[in-house]
Amino acid sequence: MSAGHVAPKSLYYLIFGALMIGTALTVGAAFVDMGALNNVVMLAIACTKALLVILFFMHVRWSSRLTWVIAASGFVWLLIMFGFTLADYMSRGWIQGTLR
Amino acid sequence: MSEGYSDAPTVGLPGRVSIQGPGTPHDGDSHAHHPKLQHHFDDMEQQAEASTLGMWVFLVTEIMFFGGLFLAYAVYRSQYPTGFQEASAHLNVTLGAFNTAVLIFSSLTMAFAVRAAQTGEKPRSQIIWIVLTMILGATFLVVKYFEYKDKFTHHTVPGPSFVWDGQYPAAAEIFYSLYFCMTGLHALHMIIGLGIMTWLAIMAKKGTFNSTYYTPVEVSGLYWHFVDIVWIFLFPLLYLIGRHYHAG
Amino acid sequence: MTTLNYINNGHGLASWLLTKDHKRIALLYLVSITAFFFLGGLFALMIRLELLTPAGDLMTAETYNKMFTMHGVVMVFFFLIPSIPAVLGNFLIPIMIGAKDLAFPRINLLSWYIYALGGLFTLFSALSGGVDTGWTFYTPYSTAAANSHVITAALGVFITGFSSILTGLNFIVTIHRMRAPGMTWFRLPLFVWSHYATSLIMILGTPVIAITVLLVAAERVLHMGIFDPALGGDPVLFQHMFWFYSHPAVYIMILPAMGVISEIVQAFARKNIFGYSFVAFSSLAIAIVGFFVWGHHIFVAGQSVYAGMIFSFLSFVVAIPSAIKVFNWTATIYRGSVSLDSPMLYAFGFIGLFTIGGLTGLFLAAMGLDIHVHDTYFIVAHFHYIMVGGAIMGYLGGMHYWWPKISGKLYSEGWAKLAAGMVFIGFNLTFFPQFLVGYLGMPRRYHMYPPEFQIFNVMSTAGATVLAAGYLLPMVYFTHSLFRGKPAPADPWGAKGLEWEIPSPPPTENFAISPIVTHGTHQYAPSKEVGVV
Amino acid sequence: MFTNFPLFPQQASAQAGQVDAIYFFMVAVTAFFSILIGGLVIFFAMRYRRRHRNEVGYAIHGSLALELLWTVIPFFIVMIMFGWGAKVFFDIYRPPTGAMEIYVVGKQWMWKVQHMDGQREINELHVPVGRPVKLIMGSEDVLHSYFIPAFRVKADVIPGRYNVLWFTASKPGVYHLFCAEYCGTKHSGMIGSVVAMEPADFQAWLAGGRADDSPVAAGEKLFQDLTCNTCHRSDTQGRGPMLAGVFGKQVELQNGSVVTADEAYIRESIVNPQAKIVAGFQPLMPTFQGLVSEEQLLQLISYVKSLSQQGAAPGSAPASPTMPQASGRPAVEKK
Repeated sequence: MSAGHVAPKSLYYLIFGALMIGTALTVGAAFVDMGALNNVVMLAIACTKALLVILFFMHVRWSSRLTWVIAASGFVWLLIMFGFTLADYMSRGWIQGTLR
Repeated sequence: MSEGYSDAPTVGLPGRVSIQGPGTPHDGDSHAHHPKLQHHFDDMEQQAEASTLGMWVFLVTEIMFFGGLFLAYAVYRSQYPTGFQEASAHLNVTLGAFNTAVLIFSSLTMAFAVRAAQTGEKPRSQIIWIVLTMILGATFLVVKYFEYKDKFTHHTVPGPSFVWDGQYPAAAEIFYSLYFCMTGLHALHMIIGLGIMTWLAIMAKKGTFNSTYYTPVEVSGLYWHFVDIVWIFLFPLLYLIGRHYHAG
Repeated sequence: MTTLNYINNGHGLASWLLTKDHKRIALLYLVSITAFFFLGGLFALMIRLELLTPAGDLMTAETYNKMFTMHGVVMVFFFLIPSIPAVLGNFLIPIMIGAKDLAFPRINLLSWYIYALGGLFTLFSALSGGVDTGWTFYTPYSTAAANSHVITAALGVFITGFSSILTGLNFIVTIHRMRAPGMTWFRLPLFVWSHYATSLIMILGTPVIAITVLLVAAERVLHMGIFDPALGGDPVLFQHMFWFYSHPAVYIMILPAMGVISEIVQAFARKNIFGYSFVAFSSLAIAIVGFFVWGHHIFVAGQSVYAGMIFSFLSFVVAIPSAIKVFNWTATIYRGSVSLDSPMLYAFGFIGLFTIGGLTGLFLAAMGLDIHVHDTYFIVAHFHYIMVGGAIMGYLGGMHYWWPKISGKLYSEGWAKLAAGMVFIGFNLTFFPQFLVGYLGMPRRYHMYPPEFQIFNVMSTAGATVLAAGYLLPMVYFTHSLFRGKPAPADPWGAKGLEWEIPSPPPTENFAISPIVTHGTHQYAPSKEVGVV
Repeated sequence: MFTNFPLFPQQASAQAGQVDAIYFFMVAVTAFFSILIGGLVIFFAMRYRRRHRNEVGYAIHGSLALELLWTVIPFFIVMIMFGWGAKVFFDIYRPPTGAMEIYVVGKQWMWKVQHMDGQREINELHVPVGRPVKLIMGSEDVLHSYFIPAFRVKADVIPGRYNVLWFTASKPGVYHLFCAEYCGTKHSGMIGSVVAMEPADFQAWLAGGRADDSPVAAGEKLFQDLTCNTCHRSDTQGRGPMLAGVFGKQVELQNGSVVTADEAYIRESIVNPQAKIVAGFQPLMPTFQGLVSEEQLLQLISYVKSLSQQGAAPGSAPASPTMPQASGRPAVEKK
């Protein structure tokens, strides 16, 4: 059978380093008051880190298109659930007098 | 009575032919099977692809499983922004960051464990990586245990005995409810992961894995990395939102 | 004398309880869901008897509430959701795609055990006093007020959810990876397409209900504040999370039935489906868009008006692929060679009842009208038209169609036609009056009701009696056929598809030789293209 | 017993006709398509019945034109339903200004009603015909739902927040009131009646019977008893914000955002005072959650509201004994 893609060890060390730097950055950023930007920065770093893990540690970078689609579908569905539910919470009270 | 499809072409799908021809039923396949090939698969590649695909589909369900908790978190955080910041400020960010590093390190060792099996390294080196991952996982859980213990002594465990002397007791209780649910489920996944890796280590010791058969290591690795990813989100969302929060 | 097949290949209880054969596991499911079906039916019968008179005179309000809760929990989670996928899907999908088994036979067996464990929890909850929250487990009643056995029931639902997840996972991997050479996606039987769509919902939706009931249990046992307003929580969030799964769950019930109907209509009209790709893709469209419509359950529950509008719009959109299917089935019968055997009667019943059920669903998607009919018997009637008139008709139709394949025996066609007629008439008599009484304003889950609603309830109860008899009949003649039935040939209906080319009952390995597929299923006439695909 | 066999509920509100119109439209669509499909299936089945054992159907693979036809036509039909349904929904849920307000509290298993001038009812609701009535509803315990079939209105009653329901009764009579959201053992006993009366009869009903303090008066008394007035003073020197004239206005908060001081905001400020601190004030106020019942909360709210309607300061005379916003406004006013 095909042995799958074997990534060089150096690449793994590189990703590991990037993840550690990301962790340090996110901790550092949390202590700086940037208002609403704090959340954006925090989530951006977390998403980048997750993406690195998925692409390299989990080998999606070298996987079939089906794996890409399935891995993405989980997050897309998560966004759908978030989007529609928060659409309700965010638009509450838009009509005066209805209390909802 | 029970005609095989090959001799019943009028009943069969039009134009369907069996190129393997009679005399090659599956069980009596002449060329040698890999010992790990299960009977219902055609070859090792199909078997390996099915397993990794299965694990990916499973991870999608895991995303949605944790997703429900993240949704609750998002809703309540948007409703009680300051309360959540106040509650979060009571978590120990040093321990959280330490655990994040530990888990990322364990992902690295797991990746090397997969690589060792993939490249057919000696069982000994496979076991070293697996055991190293287990040690790191256990370290994470031990730290988590001390964090939980601290919550119990300070009565910040939600429930009747919850005590909060800050300004937002209701929001803090919801925050800690979510904290315990999220980290608790995450820890449960870690414990399951440790169980899987114990099994992997035993298998590796028997010399099961080599470059033709390493699927169990690979799919366990996927699982372990997923647990790492969950923590990558949990850490900032739980520990870091209150760092620039000033009471009052 | 008899050839070796999956039934006589191994004897004794252990050979069944430890089997990894998808066909035997299907039979394990068949036995257990049938038990749950009649248990749920028993609860329904008690409900109908109580509602015969306006006063609550047969049982106490508490008992009645437990009856409809257990009816809902058992029927939804332990019968409807596993019914077609776990029995017919399990049995047929590997055969239809030309595989020897599902991709993960051990996980398949595991999911039956998980289902059984969840069932035991629920049975325990029923026997130890019952649960009275309604199958929806709405908070804060379920977490703070109810003093019945919520935890065991919720755990039962939680556990059985994983059975559903594993089944869906198994199907998806199997359909992707185990297809025989030449079995391309557009040669797949529509039954397989609809199960693929169903499996998508199972894996994407079920985890959310699992975490939701887990949170309910945590709130109830540990008094963690998540949904209870007294603890700062929001009960509407529970409803969002609950319906995120439970609305698509309706499609878990109906999509496989649609797949069954597609097969039956083709087989008994001896004609390939009209607009294959439209029928196939409408399954996917239903599965995907079906995830965006859950908010129509909470139009009056305090959801924002604008979110309601989005959900209302998408709910109307999801009606379109269902309509496409109905039109295509109808067009398939055109210029067919129609034989009214019992499976076809069930299929006709399905088309009629599903049409009414689907169209009355539009009433509920129209926000202004939903205000009035929400939580009344109109809803009860609508979803029974879908779940009983749709899903169970499909299930029974499928059972009749594939019973010769599954059991290797022929049942009595005359009795089967009688049963199909009884089910159709009994069903309409039971549930049509509920549309009327619902629009008059009778709320659901009412133990007592104003006397002017009685006549409708009397009709319902009368119909339910006929319906119950109609459901018992197949039990009798199916069982009878096992012992006295004539042996079934490989293809008793003259239908086309891989499952009809192997002996009845199939051998353990399904195919003695791996099939090579060159055409889609149900190609009866020599291809003379009329129109385009 | 079976003498009356109604198929449609009576129409007793201004909205009922709107809802019924869309209902009849959809019934017509349903009947048309059910008969079309059923008829075609039966016709095809008879016309093309199998005549000999080996007969097969004619190979037809499909028709793009037909597929488009039966995709597009249903789509336009359902879009009509969507637009119409949404419009009716907005009409039914957006209360007109100047509607007569009544407070409703649901609890297991009864409906408690407070009229603005002090009349209280349990499981009954008396309303005048021809005048918009707005119910402000809260729950003591679990979810309930206030449902008046003859008026075609329904809204869930949710613990922890308020929901609004409004209608204009159009025909005098006694109508069913149901709890439509399952709420426990005696859910089916949580019923009552809505009595719609001619305005004159309604005035007579209000005058008769024993009226308690109006919610405003009761709220004012509570305001004193709970010593709210020590911080929320009538001048700007109090530790808490001055409440006169606040209701219905935009309030700037400490974190810079702005909220409208409606019922929901005032309720939250009482039970969860720290949630939204008014700019310029300290978060000193203790929570009153558990100390005041839902009914008392509504009384406090109506008192705070009265401070805005009359521009009065605490300590001034309570609201007038009869309907506070009585103005004989025509029933049709909307938007």
